Amino acid sequence: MNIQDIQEEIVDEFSMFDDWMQRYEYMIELGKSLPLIEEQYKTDDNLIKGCQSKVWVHAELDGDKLVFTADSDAIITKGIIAILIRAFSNQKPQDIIDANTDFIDEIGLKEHLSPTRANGLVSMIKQLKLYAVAYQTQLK
Amino acid sequence: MNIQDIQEEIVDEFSMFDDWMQRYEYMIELGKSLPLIEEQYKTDDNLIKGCQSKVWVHAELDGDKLVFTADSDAIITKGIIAILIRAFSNQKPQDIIDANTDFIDEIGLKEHLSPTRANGLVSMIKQLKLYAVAYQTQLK
Amino acid sequence: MLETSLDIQTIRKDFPILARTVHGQPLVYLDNAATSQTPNQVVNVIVDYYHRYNANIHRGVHTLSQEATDAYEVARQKIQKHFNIGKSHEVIFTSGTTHSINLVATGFTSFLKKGDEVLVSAMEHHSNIVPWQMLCERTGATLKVIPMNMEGELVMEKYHNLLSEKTKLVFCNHVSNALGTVNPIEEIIEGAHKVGAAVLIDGAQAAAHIKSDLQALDVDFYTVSAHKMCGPTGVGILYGKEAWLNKLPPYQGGGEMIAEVTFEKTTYADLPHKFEAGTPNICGGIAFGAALDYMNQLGFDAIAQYEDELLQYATERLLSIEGLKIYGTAKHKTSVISFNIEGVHPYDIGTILDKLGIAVRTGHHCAQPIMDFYKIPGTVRASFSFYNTKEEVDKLVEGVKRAKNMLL
Amino acid sequence: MLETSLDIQTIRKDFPILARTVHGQPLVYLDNAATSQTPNQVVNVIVDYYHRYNANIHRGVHTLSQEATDAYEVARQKIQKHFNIGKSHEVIFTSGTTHSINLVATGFTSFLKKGDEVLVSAMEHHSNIVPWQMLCERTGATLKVIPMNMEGELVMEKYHNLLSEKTKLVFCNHVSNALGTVNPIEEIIEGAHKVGAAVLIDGAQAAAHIKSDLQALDVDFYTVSAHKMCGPTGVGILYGKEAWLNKLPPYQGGGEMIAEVTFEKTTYADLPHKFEAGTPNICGGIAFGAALDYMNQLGFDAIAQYEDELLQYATERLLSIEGLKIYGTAKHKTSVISFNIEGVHPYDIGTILDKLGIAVRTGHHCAQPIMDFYKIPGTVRASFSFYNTKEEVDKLVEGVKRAKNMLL
Ligand SMILES: Cc1ncc(COP(=O)(O)O)c(C=O)c1O
Ligand SMILES: Cc1ncc(COP(=O)(O)O)c(C=O)c1O
Repeated sequence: MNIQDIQEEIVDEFSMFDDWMQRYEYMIELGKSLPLIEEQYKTDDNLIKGCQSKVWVHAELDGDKLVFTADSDAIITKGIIAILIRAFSNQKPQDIIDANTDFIDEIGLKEHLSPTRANGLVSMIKQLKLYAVAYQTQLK
Repeated sequence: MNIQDIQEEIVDEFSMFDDWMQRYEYMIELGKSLPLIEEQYKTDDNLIKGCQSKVWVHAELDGDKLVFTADSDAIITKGIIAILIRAFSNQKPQDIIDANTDFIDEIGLKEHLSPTRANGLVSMIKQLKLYAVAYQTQLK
Repeated sequence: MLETSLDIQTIRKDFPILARTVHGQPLVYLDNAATSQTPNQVVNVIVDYYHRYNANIHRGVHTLSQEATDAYEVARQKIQKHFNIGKSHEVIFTSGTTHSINLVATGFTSFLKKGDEVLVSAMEHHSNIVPWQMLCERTGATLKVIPMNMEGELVMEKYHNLLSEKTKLVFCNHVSNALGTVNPIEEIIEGAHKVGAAVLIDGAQAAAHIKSDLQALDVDFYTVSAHKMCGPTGVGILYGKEAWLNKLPPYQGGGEMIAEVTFEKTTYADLPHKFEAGTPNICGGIAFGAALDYMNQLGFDAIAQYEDELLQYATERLLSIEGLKIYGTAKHKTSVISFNIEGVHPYDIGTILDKLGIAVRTGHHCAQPIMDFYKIPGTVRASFSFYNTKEEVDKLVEGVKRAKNMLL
Repeated sequence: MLETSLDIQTIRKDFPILARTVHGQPLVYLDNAATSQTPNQVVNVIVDYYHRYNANIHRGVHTLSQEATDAYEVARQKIQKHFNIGKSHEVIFTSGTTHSINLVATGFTSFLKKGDEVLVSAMEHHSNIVPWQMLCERTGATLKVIPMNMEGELVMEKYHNLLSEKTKLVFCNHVSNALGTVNPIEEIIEGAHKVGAAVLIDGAQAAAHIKSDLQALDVDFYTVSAHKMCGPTGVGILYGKEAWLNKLPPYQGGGEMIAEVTFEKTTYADLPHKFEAGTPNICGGIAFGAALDYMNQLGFDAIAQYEDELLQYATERLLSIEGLKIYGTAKHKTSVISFNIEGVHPYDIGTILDKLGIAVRTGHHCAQPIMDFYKIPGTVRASFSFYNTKEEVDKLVEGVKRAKNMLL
């Protein structure tokens, strides 16, 4: 599936919930199932700044696709990054660079979209795209 | 005349005026007739702080009475100090120390009575009383 | 119902913000240690200032300037009276506690040398750590830490052992923002003075709860931020003993703080102007005075008594939640509760509580050394003010339970 | 009537203070260079802040804190856009121009050494003199003065002669508060950069009249106070080029300005936080943004054009009074007129004008070196804003005549 399709799938899933509690519970579920980053990659270099909780993201190429793994010490943050990774992992760097992120808004996480938000959703997206740019250059 | 009598006299004089303009014009008159301080006493020591204009006051004993002379580079300030000197000069230090200054209010200069006022009326009164205290000790 | 002589429901009407909703829920504002809310009585003073006598102060001959100056100086006198300060020029207006502390720390640069010691408590806010670290770096003096115990109390025995004739300065907050501990500042001040050291007490957290008599305390410096005691943002004070303020060099250069300026030489103005360079937060200073009026009219005894009831009630209720641990269990506390739930990150709890309309602070509360001491990333901090209610405590407790269920 | 696209009578309704009386006379407020008045649009933003989303900013997970943070950062972006600043983190919130200048002057301490030269113009405000004197005292650098002529214009030839590879810094105001002169800052900046010197332009007086493009100017530092441009007291900004701000050490220590604190070592946060220690004037910053909105909605071109009409008209009318002398007759001026009447002390004129409801400033205007240059104790200064009218100018002229008659 391409990024657009996955995002639509996520939006569909979230649209089944009536209230924020169900949405957050689902997000926490997703967080718990996050493909965990290997301990060796939990370095300061992989730490995303601007979050109240710690978030590590690691990226590596698998053929021409970029694979993300991540972790966080806070479970809601982990849920958010899990959603991002589901949308962006296993995709071509160029597609990641080009992807828009409106689906965040549509699944009811709009409040997290402020650049000053302590959970750093915006920083996370930026970091994923930065990885994509870096590996894109490498691929060429 | 004692200080109280002089103050009443001043209040009487000012009560003849209908508006501030006449009062100020009279004050300016008084300023022009101020017994001028001798040039040699226009020192930094005799300068009163806290005024926008410069005010010098000099005091000396004449028998058991204190005589003030003063000057200012602004004429309204000079008028104010002239009124003060008329009330306090040629009086015994103890009487100067004890004198109240309500007449300032009664002659319509209340607005000048704020301690933060740039013309320093309050500083002037303080200074005259300080001189009185100093000479009072000297007399004893 | 808790016992109090205050009419809390009427008081709450002074704070329109308390009637708002967050995510569709009535706001429960429990972040008072970060910033307290501002009553109408203070906001009205701000509006009145701009509608009627906004002007630059000092040296103005016109009426507006005079009225603004008088109001500003009356505010200074209110502060003087409130803290029982000897002279009004010992009250220096600043932009807040951080500014106040930096003023003193910078001023001490020329008074310290290598070998001198500076004591700072283990439970300080970054604002009361970093300036002294910078000072020690500049001067070669050594920063020593007065340790704390697991309850979040200073170990006074160790404090007295640290004191020596090398000690030049001691810094400590009156109340810890992260733990709520009320420190024994009388003993700290007395001990420091015995070895000839000066003491700065950071009163940022204390001032909303404790009305201090600074002359009786004999403290050398005391700092306050208006925004933590019903006042506006951007203003605070430094209290300093006259002798110290005369000794310290000016901090900032500018208008008002000088007596005479030529390009060759500048002489400085008298106190308090020496430390008040530039156009100050005039409206803020005046509104700060109004905030003190407001709180004094309620009465600090009544406030402290009621807040203590809230604290006791909330502590008891929160401790009934399994796995909940409170950090800061000193005998003498203000109405601050820092806590965590085993296995849960404070950020997660804060996020769920926010969804329920409950505002708490999470994180290190600008006191990382305390977090390092307890080996935790941070805490959830609920801090209560006199306008909070028992019902709001109940909502907090229910909220924490709900968060726990969702997160574990 | 003067020509303008602005509807002055409607604009005046935004400023309730303009409808008040002083000593029974309608207020004529001509002290705008000291502090400008604040329109309802800005006061309403202040009230709304306290009524709806007052909270401490940054790192707060709750909605109020988030809303306050967003509003504060939006204000920063408005300032960025207004002055065409490259990056929003090049906008540092301060408590005003004096604070901004001191931040830079203190920061340069470790960059200067004996033999280095610092140039400052002859027509500076004390806020732009004293900090550099203090800097030169600390470092042994030499302060040199760019002279001015009798018209109150900088002698640019002399400036270019003063520049050398020894020059490390140049400081100059964009507009002189005492004279109204608009200085040729493009030329000043270009000249300084040719010898590798950094330039700080004090924009306190300019910002209410001239919308500067700071990227086009290529200036290193620029300072502004909100209270002089329809904003609240207690807030301003420092603009600094990113490279300079990264190089300068932090000014104050405290919360927000650090990344990591232990008692052993502290690392500093990124821009702009590195320079924004402690709780800032949150409400003030937000209201500053609203003030820029207000002025931009009127339009700076329209404001400048109308103020210039007022200036020309007032200058002409005042000069018709015998014995009246204007200080500051530069070709390029903002709407400031400093004057004296032969044989009369400025304080006396100011006092009589106040009795007539007319607010002007008298004295040295925190620019003693200018007064020394003209060998006068001070001046009467009338400064006009876009909400002033031709009729108010007429009242000023009549008032001055009346004062003259009374005083001479
Ligand atoms: C040219 C100039 N520089 C600096 C200042 C100082 O500004 P503030 O008092 O707002 O810090 C002023 C204000 O009078 C000024 O006119
Ligand atoms: C104990 C303590 N000290 C200092 C500060 C800093 O105060 P401000 O941010 O108002 O400068 C705070 C505020 O959080 C505090 O709680």
